[in-house]
Amino acid sequence: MIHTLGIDVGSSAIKAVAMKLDDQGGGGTLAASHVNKIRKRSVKDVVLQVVERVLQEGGLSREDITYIATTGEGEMVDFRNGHFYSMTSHARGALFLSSSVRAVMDVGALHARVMLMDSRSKVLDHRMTSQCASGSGQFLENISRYLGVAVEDIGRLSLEADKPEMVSSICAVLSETDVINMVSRGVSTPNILKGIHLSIGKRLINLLRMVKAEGDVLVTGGLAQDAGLLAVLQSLALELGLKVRIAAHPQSVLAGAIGAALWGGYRYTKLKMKEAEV
Amino acid sequence: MELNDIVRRCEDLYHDLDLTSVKEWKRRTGGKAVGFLPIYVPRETVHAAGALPVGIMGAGDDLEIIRGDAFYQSYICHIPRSTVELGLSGRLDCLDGFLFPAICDVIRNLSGMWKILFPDKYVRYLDVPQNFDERLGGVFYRQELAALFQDLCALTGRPASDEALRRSIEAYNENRRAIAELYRLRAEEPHRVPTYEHYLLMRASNVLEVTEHTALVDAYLAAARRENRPWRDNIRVILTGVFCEQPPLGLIRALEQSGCSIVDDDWVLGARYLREPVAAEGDPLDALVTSYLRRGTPTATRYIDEDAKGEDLIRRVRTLRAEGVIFASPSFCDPALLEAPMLQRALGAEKIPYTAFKFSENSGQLQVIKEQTGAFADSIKLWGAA
Amino acid sequence: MDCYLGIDLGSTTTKAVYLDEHERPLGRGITNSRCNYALACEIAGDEAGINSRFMLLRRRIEEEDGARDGLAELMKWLACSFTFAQYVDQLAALEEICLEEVERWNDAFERDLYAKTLASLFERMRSEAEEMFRPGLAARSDFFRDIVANQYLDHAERLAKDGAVSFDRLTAIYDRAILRVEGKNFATAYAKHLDLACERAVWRGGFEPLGETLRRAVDYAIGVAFNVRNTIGTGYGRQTLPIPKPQIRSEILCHGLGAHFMFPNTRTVLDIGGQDTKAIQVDAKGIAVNFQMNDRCAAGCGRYLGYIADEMNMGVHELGPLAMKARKAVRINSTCTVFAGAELRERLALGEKREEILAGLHRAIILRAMSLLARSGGVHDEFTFTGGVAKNAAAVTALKRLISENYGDRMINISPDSIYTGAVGAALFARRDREAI
Amino acid sequence: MNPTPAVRKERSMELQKAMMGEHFKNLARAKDLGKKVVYTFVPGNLNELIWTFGMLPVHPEVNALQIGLRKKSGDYILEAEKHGHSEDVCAYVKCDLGMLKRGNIGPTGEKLPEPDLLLLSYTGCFTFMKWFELLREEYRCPIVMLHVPYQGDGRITPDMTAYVARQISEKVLPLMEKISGRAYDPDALREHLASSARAERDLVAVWESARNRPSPIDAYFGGVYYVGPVFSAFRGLPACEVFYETLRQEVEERVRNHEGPITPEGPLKEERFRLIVEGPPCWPNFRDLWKMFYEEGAVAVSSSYTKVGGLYDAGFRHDPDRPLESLADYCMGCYTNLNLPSRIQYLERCLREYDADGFLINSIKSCNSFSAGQLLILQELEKRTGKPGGFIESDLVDPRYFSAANIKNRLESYFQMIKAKRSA
Ligand SMILES: Nc1ncnc2c1ncn2[C@@H]1O[C@H](COP(=O)(O)OP(=O)(O)O)[C@@H](O)[C@H]1O
Ligand SMILES: Nc1ncnc2c1ncn2[C@@H]1O[C@H](COP(=O)(O)OP(=O)(O)O)[C@@H](O)[C@H]1O
Ligand code: SF4
Ligand code: SF4
Ligand code: SF4
Repeated sequence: MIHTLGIDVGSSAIKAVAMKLDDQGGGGTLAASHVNKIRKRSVKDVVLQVVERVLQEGGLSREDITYIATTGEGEMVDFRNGHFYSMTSHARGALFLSSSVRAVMDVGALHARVMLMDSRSKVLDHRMTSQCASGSGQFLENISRYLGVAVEDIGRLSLEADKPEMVSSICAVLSETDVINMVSRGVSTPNILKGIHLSIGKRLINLLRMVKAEGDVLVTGGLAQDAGLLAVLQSLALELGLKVRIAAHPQSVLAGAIGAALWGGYRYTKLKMKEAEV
Repeated sequence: MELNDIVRRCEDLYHDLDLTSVKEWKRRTGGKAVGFLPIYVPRETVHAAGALPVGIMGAGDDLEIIRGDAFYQSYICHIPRSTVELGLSGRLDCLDGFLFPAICDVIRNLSGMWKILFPDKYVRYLDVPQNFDERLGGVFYRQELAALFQDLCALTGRPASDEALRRSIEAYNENRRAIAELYRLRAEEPHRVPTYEHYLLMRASNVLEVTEHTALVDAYLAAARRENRPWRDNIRVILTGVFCEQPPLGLIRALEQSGCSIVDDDWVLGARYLREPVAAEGDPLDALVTSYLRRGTPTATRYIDEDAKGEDLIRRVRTLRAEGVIFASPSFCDPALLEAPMLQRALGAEKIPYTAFKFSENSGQLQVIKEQTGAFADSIKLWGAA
Repeated sequence: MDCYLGIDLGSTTTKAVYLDEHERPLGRGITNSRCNYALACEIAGDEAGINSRFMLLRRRIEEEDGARDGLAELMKWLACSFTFAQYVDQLAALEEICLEEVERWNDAFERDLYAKTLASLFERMRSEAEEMFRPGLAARSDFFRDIVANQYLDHAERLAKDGAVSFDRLTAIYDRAILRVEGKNFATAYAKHLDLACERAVWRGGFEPLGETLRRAVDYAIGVAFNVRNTIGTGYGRQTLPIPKPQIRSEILCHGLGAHFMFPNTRTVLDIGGQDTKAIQVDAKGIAVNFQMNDRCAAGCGRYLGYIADEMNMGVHELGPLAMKARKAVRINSTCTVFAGAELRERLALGEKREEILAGLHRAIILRAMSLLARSGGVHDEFTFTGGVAKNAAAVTALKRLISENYGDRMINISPDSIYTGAVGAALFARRDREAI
Repeated sequence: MNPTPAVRKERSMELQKAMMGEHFKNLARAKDLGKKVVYTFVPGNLNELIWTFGMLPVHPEVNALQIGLRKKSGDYILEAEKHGHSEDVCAYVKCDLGMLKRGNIGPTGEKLPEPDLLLLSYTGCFTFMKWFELLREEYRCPIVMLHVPYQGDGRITPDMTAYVARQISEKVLPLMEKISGRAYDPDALREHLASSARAERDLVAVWESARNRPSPIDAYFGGVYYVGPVFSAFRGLPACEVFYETLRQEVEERVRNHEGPITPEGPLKEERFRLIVEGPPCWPNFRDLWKMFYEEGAVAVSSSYTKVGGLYDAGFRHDPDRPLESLADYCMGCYTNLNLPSRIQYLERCLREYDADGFLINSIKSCNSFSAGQLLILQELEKRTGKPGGFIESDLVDPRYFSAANIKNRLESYFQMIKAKRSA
């Protein structure tokens, strides 16, 4: 039995997990996990904190870990053993969370991407947003900050909407003005939030359409926790007649970290086999 | 020459937006210099007229675009703005003429803009034929070349001589030979020829006199073979789409860092556009015409109404043992972006993996691209050929 | 008195200017556009009225008493006392609304606890206010929202320190309440505030000898009735202005004419506002002949700076001065405002200097403006820089450098009132249209 | 080029509608009628030749624009993007390919026949080449390409004409003979060419009527209706001649009555601005844009877009005495095949001859052929004529690039600028 660590260094939060694997690097159960927002702190410090927490929670020490894998912007974490690119790890993590999944929609603070994968989590195709923040979490976060809504409450509130109102600008920054106008016109917070969800949702569904996804789609990344966005995605998919079932997993936000940890285990055993050969 | 010296020399040339090396050459030889844009121009004609052909491939991310933007909307690729910026800032003043080959509408229109912006310079739009029948396109192209050669000789004051043309053809054949060797070495042992160095060496062909460039490549080859460089666990890829606007150096490096070794590419394509030596006997213009019609690279700007382009790419994948293809297209580049889906379908039918992204010559944010090519390399490494 | 009103309904701020019969500026007013547009216009207009009264008042004192030393000082006292009087009213309104918010809660204990906390919070704020409005202190902002937010958050943080009340809840109360306060127009009570201001200035500022003169002038100023003969509206939100279409003028024309009015030799105008950037070429009469604008993406506009300021927990006012301390500018790769925010964090984490990153960000904005300028036909002599961002020294420095590098020597004008350029242009059109009728 | 006719139905419009209806009906039944179908482009099309061989032409661009007008292009473009096409590239291509992928239902709701021949007479735009490579990939039918040299030096040399004419006679004709099963009949071609020339003469008279004040026509919005028959399937047919004769009479009638152009909301009351417009329109929002013009009393007295299928007002006519040569010259003479200095000269001439107040560029994201360099055109024209230029951006068929508020803002500012300039 071996333990590996997966660290997903995001632009807004650090996610880490410890995984327990068999000696062949297969199987795998989640031993411990932790997520912490960066909040303008030094990324390195937060990474260390998160790793400590995970070890503590899992009753592990550094020595117990056979492979530390990073993903996301983790190339700068100097104590890693290996790095896997986000798409590789999110696909693997998604497969771990739901074995039937054939496409992943990873929506984080600044990015959104959709990957099409096969039953072994090999990425077959993907689409992502360009250098414009109009379809990602930061956008939503800004608006919610303005509305005085905690990020955790966004989803719940959006579900209460009865007459959502769309923002007219595509720009994540300029939309704030629209929102301000809505507030002053007395549009309710749920309706505003759902409007934003719709605008983000449309972009995301479009990505899904472009990779021609079918079957089970798992939403990963921070926005997977947003029930309002999820509902919008589901209804948009239905409206457009896409043959997909979109869902999130309670541990979706950890998908990247989990995937990295699993790949770490795989590489570790492969390297050991090579060593044995020599 | 030591490897480091060669690389440094190429770096200097690459960053030399003021074309000091060209100015020096002019001072030294008293000759003229004639600029040209990608992809292909028959540099032999310029050379034979006694002028230095100077390839201009935009300005990478070395130049802030201020006036160039005055001429282009946001949805047009980047290379014409940096070219205009170079021109308007006086950096191209040492070029006595400028050739605009038929690549796409943007470059085509730029030729007219150049006439207006620089009325004192020799400007020519070079209409290469899209009809590859010798009796039709061939005749037309020969007329074009003859007129071009006449013009160039008038510019330099040299007589238009077949003998000079033949000598130039030989010099360029030598250069093609050296470049082919460079590509061969890289394809065989990619770790010996890092992408970054390879690229810079190719770029040097834009500004160096051809024999000097040939010598440089030969020296590099010798040095690279001597140098002990560690093997890298990278996948082998072919890069395509970069025939006109060039990716910034940072991007070229990022590809390798993210786990992809490039074993073939189409950057600085003009230097190896003709895939075989040009006949150095007989009528030299005819030889150039025939080479162009028969042995030109099947690239996006060449109209071919059969499956030849896909087949060519697949053949290169096979012979070079490439594990995948990377489509890098300049943003808003119609030729590259419209070609890609056709090639991709051809690759798909053969189950050859590929990935695609867009860039512009001044892309600063490489994270997304790196992420993508990294995942591409990951998937090939983790899943093997399957 | 007859006058002409120009209103510039911007995306972030609404500006109003009064001109008299001879095209002489009377007064100007500004408010943030956050509340509803109609109200923003009303407030800006009223503020411009107040400003005009100050102007008339000053003229009156000069006429009566001759220009004398100390008049400038007196006017400063009067101005800050006026703001103080308004502030006190606004603060009271804020307190009331905050309490109302708390009243609605179900949990009696919490309700009580927070009501008490708020009472003590506002008590502290009030006691500080007097000190905050003394002449010579640099105001952090023109807007109640910004001034009060600082004070409120400071105290809230302190009160929440022992853990009994939550800072986040206090901010949430504030966030709701401030919107409602901004929905009220305090400028209408100008007479009362001016009275109070007169008293405070005389007693606290030590202007007893001038007391009588001032009193008379104030009474006169309060009594002036403005007869607005024509209004022209312009700006980002001009379509929503409650005035007929013929009285609405494009921002391009207004900015051009406004800049020409301030600097008659102007040929090129650059306006960087909150949500758009405009490059305008004008002829010798100030009529726009060419323009380019960028209005779809927040990259390169004032909002970009606002966003960065939020990101760094600073006021927009403070960005420029900090960036000016930089010895070099870091090259910023992201064009998108949001990504630039992320890049900023990343670079800070990598240990790059705040001021150098900021310098880079300012340069990035100006580079975008340069490309618009180029597109509109270049930079001609004289050049006038307007809009809110013209108040930012680092942006100005970057602009000056780039202009001289690329266009050579150019006379570069920046008026301290540059933010009013559009409104001035509108007011001029208001008078000229009236004349034409 | 035959958008849905304007509200007030002129006889010419009825004629055009009938012609179009008939043509699409024939196309739908082409296989039953035993007619061969040729896909070809508008600029530089060899219509007369196609009719000479009794074949039926299909113009993918006309389909794309019709679909744009019906606001369906957005969907088709997304469809093409789903098949790997980039958001960045020409949306005309994507619209056409998207339509193909969705079953090739033409603008009239009937299925279009597959081509028996792809005839690429590639004029003024490199994207056409890629477009045909893509179509070939789909249809895998015979294809022939006519390389049309660019007027890089601003003129057509005899060598150029000979090159194109020889391509026609040695490449195009033999293939057409083979596919149609008919021998080439030079006399039939001459007849079609003569007919073309007559229609062209009347069209030019229509253009020139815009010199009147008020102008009886709008040469941009209205203009795209006027060029419908001569740009698309009908040039060289008697029906086309009838159409232009009728149109000319209608326009002359309006001149006599001092009437302005007809807009979707009836005749224009007052001509306040006379403009030259450069660049194609945006089809999905054609009406919206037009409205922004006529509401302000702005009339296009000439436009470059209506010259992409032939620069007749600059003197070109199809010529039965030089059949293949005049076809060659026609191909090389279309507006987008002019180099930039010639384009500027042409627009400058329009500005002066039609006594316009200014010029407006509608810069189209799709079309590099038009758009690359337009900003220089703007600067040069301003410099040379002193008249104000306006600049708006949109797309031919991609609705994502039309921002009504944005364009309205710019247009308003532009019109106010002209007015302020006038009164200053
Ligand atoms: N419960 C939630 N509802 C909505 N959004 C959430 C929720 N939790 C986190 N987020 C958003 O998710 C984003 C972070 O996602 P993550 O995948 O961690 O991004 P990154 O990897 O870029 O840091 C943030 O923008 C945050 O606002
Ligand atoms: N004192 C100041 N210092 C620096 N920047 C300022 C200052 N005042 C305003 N700004 C900037 O100006 C912008 C608003 O400009 P303004 O011309 O009022 O825009 P608009 O007309 O669109 O509302 C703000 O976004 C802010 O960045
Ligand atoms: S539109 Fe807004 S979100 Fe998009 S790039 Fe511009 S600033 Fe960023
Ligand atoms: S990058 Fe592409 S579109 Fe741009 S000039 Fe080159 S070939 Fe043309
Ligand atoms: S680029 Fe322009 S001319 Fe070419 S196909 Fe597209 S729209 Fe037509």
